Amino acid sequence: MNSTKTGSVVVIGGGISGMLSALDLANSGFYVYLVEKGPSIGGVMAQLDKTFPTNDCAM
Amino acid sequence: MKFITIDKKDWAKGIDKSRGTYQLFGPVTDINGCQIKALDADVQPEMEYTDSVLSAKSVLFPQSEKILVTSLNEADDDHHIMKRADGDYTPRAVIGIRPYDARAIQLVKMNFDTEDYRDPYWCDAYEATTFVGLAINKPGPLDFSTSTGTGPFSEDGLDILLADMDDKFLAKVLTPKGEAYAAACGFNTEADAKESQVLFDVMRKDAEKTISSSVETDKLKDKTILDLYEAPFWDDVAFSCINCGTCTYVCPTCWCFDIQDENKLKASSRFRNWDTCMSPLFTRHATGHNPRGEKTMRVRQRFMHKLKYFLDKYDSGIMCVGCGRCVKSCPVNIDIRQVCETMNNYEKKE
Amino acid sequence: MDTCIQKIREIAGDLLEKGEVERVIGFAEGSIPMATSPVAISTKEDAQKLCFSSTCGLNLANYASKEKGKKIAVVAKGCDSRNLVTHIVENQIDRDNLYIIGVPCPGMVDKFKIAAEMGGEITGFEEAGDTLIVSTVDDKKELNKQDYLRHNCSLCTHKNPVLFDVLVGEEVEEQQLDNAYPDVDAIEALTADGRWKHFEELTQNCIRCYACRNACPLCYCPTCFVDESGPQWVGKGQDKTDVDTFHFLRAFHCAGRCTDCGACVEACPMGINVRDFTRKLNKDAQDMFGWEAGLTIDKRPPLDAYSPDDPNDFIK
Amino acid sequence: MPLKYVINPDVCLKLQKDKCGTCADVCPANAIDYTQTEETITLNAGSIVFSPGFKPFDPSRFDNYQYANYPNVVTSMEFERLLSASGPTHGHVMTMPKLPMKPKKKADKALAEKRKDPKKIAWFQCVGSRDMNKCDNAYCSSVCCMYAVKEAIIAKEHDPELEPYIFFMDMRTPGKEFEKYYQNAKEKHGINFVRARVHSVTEDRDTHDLNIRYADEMGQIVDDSFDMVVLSVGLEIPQETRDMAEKLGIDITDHGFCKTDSFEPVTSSRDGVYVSGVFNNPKDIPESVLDASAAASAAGDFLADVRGTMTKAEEKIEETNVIGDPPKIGVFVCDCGSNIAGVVDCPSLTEYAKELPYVEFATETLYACAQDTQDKMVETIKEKGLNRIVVAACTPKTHEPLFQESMVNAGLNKYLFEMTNIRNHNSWVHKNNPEIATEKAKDLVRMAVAKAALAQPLAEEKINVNDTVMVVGGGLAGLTAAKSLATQGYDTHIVEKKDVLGGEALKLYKTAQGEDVGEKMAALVADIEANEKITVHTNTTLEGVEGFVGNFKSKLVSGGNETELEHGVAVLATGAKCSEPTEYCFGDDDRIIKTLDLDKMLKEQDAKLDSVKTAVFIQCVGSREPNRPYCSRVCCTHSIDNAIELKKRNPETDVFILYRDIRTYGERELLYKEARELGVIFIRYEVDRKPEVKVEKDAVKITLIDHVLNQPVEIEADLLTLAAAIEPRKDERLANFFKVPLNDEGFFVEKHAKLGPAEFATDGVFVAGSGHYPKPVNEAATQGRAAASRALTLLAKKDSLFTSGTIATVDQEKCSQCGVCVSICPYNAPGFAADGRFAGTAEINPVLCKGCGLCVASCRSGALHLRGFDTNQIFSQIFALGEVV
Repeated sequence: MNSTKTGSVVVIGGGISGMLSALDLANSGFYVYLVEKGPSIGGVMAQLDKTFPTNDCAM
Repeated sequence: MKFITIDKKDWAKGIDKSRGTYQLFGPVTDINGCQIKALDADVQPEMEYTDSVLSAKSVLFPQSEKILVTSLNEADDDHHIMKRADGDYTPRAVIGIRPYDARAIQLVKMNFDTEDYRDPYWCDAYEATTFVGLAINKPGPLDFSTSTGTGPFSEDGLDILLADMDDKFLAKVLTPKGEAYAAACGFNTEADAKESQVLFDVMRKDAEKTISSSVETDKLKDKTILDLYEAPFWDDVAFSCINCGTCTYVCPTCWCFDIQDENKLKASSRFRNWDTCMSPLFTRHATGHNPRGEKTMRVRQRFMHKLKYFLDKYDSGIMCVGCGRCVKSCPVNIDIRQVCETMNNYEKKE
Repeated sequence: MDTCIQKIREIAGDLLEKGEVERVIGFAEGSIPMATSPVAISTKEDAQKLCFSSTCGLNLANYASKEKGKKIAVVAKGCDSRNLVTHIVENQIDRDNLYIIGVPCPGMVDKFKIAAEMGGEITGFEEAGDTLIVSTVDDKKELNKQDYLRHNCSLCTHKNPVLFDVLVGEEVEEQQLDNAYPDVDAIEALTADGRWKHFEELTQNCIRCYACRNACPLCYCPTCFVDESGPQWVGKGQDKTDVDTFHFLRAFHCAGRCTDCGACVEACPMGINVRDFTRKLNKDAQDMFGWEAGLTIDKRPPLDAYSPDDPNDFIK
Repeated sequence: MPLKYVINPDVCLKLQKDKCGTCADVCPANAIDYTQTEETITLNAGSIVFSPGFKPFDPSRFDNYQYANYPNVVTSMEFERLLSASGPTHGHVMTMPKLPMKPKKKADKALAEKRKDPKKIAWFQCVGSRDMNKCDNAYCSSVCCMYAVKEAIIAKEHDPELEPYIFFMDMRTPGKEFEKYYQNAKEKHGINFVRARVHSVTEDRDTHDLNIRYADEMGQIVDDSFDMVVLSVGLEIPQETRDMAEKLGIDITDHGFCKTDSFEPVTSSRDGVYVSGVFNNPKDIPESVLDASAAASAAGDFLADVRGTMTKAEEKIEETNVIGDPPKIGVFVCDCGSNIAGVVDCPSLTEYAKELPYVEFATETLYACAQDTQDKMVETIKEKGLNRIVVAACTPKTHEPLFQESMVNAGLNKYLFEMTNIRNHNSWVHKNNPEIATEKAKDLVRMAVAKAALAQPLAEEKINVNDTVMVVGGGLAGLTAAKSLATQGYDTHIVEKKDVLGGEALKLYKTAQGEDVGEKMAALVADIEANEKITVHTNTTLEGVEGFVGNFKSKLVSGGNETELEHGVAVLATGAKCSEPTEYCFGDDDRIIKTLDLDKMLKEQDAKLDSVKTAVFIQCVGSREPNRPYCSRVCCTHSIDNAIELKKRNPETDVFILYRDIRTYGERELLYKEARELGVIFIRYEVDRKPEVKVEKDAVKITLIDHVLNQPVEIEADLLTLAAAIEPRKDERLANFFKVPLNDEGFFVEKHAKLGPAEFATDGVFVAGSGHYPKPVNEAATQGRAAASRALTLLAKKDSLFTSGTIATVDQEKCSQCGVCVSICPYNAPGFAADGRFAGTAEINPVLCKGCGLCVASCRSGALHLRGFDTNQIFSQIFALGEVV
């Protein structure tokens, strides 16, 4: 392996997009650091009641 | 032994009178035809019936009988200890039982009341029961009881035999039990014994004459069990059979049962239920193996038991009283008379 | 009817002689009046035993599917053919191994009804067209067959076989009904208590001989749920709940599959009209899915498949 | 989202003034640690995915809506919390929601007494979006129309008497299934939609009811009164994100959104930095999810040669054989903080559990899911030799895998675990009746113990995965997916029925950002053809598919030659096509054309364009109609783009766009603005008053009613472009090959509308491009990458891909061969055994079985069983429940 790159990724933001990006990366062979400014991950989606158009619960 | 005349006008009153000391069973008609049932206090036995769909065997051997009980509540001292279920063995009388059904009970008794083993449930019920038979003046076309060692006026197994004389019943009181029952009814108009016996004989002959159906059983005794067992005709006999249990359930001499435990909350009961050799479950082992796995084997078993094994074991004739119920009820018309004939006439080809 | 019987015998004899089938399943005369018995014929000579009449009330599909792997011919009236269709759909019979001798059905007679009318054991029974000549030991009556048809036959709209290789006799005219389920309507109109009472009385004399199940071509499971012991789904005694559970569950297992052939009622020794259960479900299959069982080998019954537009009004 | 409390150091008395400290005193778990301080950590990483999200727009600065002063003016985010069962009012919508539930101040108490259930609520759209007057947000926030409709519907479901009004400019519902949702809101739910921008809100001082004033479509001033006003606030990129972007050195737009290329839509201007979510333009959840996966794929491409260098293999723990051992059950009762223990008497429940049959050990835990409890659980299992575990806590849906992991760590088969939900099913719903809740908890635990006692270890079979990928469709989405998969080392086959790669994109002129589609596509195709990991099958059709995840066999037919392709996964990127209009005299005259025809003319610099004096565009041709109830999503932007093009070619050209709602979501709104500034005239028409087109010799005459003047307007055009609907290919055969569903219109139905937008419910099959729903270039490319990323996670984990243990099995002795299971299974799992003693009976393919139990329920013969939910287990639970009845 003569690459100078590092096999890890920093994901900034623990909202739905950041979380899923982190999961995909981790599941495809990269070490992931998920960085979130707030005290918990989840972002805005976790605060929603239902989601359109299926009215599924956002939690 | 004595004869009593019962005016039909007094009949119902007498029957009602006996209810004080006897629990009554008898023929009643409901939406599905005539049944022998426990009679409610306001129900009279129907004394003008041709035949009941099922036999009278259930008076002593109910289709489902609770035999043992136990508590599953561990707070009870005797939990998990089986005890005999309470049964009502106060005197009972079955009114209007047909003579062939009474004879059948005598055959069944050979199974439930033996030297080695006495079935307490059946025997206690038997002891408690008075059998008040009703002779058959006009036997039906399927009645072949005369060729099976009984007949329309057979007294075997009865305590009283009633003959319907239009406006009255002539009762032949055969046993002390019968006498007690007649007394309980207040039937006490004694008839001349000799005259009455003559009347009975005439009526019996008239009735027997109308019986056109019969089976030949004379050669069965001499057959070798294995020859019959291996006979080739069983496949044909069994083809149409759908293996329902109808023949065995309507049969007055079929006595097989199955034991089942049923738990309801903290109470457990052990029941015995009618079983049938027609069902594949009848002989299925816990391992899954079934020695009578094929339909043909089961059909053969039924006829071999009735017509050969029983005959050989008890020496009391075949295990069939000729009531004709199975012939009538079989959905596919497997006729015991024909099977009996086939067996009787079968000669093993060398 | 006689020419029809003649043809059945000829065709059956022919098939056996040419070796096209191993066995022909049909009806033979019974040993008592109004009784017939399913038989399997394997020689041309024995084909003379075959008969057909208004007392061939059982369903021969029941026998056909038990001859797995053999080439067989079956005498089939409308109902039998519909159950053969069901058996083909449900992999019980291989169509290639089956030769169907179709018989346009004249309608089967109700033995219980005739016996009740005659008031005694039947000693003689003959058919002359639509007239039934019935005798007992001391009576003889001529009855109009149409008045003594079995209930399912009186409401039948598929007298002609729906699937056959040869048809014996001319097709008969199918009746058009305004309402195929007047009996179900009447029960549905009862109050809940009334319906319960109706079913309680209906099964009160059931002896659990399972003749209804065993006569039914739909009941081919190797082990029926009532016979299972691990788990034991249903108690085996005469407890009313257990008796009714048997009838209800059996009916549900037939939902969307029952052709109302009447074999169950025909077989019941107690004369219980077990069709009361199945017909309600037949009506529902008709109302909800526009489905009548056994008419096509190209489609499975509605409850065997899931479709997004299945009616689901019951989900609130 | 761990349900953990943290200390806000800005207000903590202990940290600020070293007073109080109460929380440390009362915490039974000793979890309070005041010494923890901020620390700086340096991370070395090969790539960055930047997904900072957005801030809801703060409407305080709008004096006309008085959000800051009126208690009954709330933001949509606040209203969302009001609707939520886990919100401050437990889902009870009430006025003055910003007051504390139990006010302490006198003034607040007085206000609280005036609280009521609102009967009339108004939503104001575009608050902080499409607005250059009161704020500088010219873009459309993309999500507000739909969330407002949703909030109105849900609020109305809470209270059927509610009258919801939505005040809007254009109703923007261009997403999948959105238009139907909007129509249902109007027709079925009785939501009132008013096309107006509300001028101002005033308050009744006494009741705090709100009066609003607006001009209706006819220009009449209307006054109306509401109990509550919800401001549908837009999405905004906060300053701190812009600062961070600057630190990262990535280019952003004027509004703070990341600048990306339409063909590499998650790639920032800096190498190795990828972006996703709202920062990459306003978008809703599924698009954020697609971005997430796309960014993972892009980062993966970037780091392809160091993949797997930093990850560690999991340690395998030997599994204890428990078969034949009597059950020794451990019960863990979870307090869930006070969530359960606040209602249920957990100590007595624990004592009760100890007395149950086979229970060897029972304990109460504050949080069963906490890491220390998990460690304790592993220790206890080993120490006490437990072989079955019951956890009485919350829902297995979220927590079962966690506990099962601990089982595995303790050397137990994970199916020897049973969970019972004494929170959602009990303490939450019976919170007012603690005694009954405690009794019910005992019932639930007893039932779980009864079931656990019969639990058996279940085997998971390893699934072999073929490394090859098949991409069906050689359009933009398919090519993008293929390129990523090949870059990360997987052999990829592209199956294209036409003779060239590129698909419908080849017909486009420019993207909304002005990129030349032809050039970009040519470059992409060249890349693909040069990639040795990619095999292209043009002129090839797919004629059959067998197999299942990891093991597909597809029959490819090209020019009569049949080949078989074995592959592990498949990406369906079959695209969509432009429909043929059936109205507006299309086909009668060559001056009436479709959008793609105009693209062709622009592309070829057709001289005819020079003579165009008046150009008209008609929108929604065949879209949002009864037979095509969906919005085609791309046409508004596309027509506006082309209109601008025409205007730029010749500013003298009169250009009209006849529309129903302009749906330029996100920063596409800027194009709309530009078009207006360039003098493109927009005239709105109602669907029941469509423009009429007549072909005359010297012009195409278009008549319609102007919505402002309410007068007929006549336009004589020499070019009429119809924005024809985009139509799915409705390929039922293909759908059937892979057992994937199509919706009513014929678009593929994804696994989950929100969280699974690039994959199917069928394992190993992925979706990208317009076959899923019409989408512009950047979104097709995003979904292509997302599908690749989802496929990659499957391929990368191939050594740890197992079937579930919870699958159906057949008791072949009992099978009647009727085939109901085969017919009814949505996943094709049951089939007939081909040979052996039980030939002809049903058998289950464990790989395909999802363990749903449908076959088990439908089997009349009782031959089917669901492992882990077997009949004896279910019965044991019922009997355990019956013990107390």
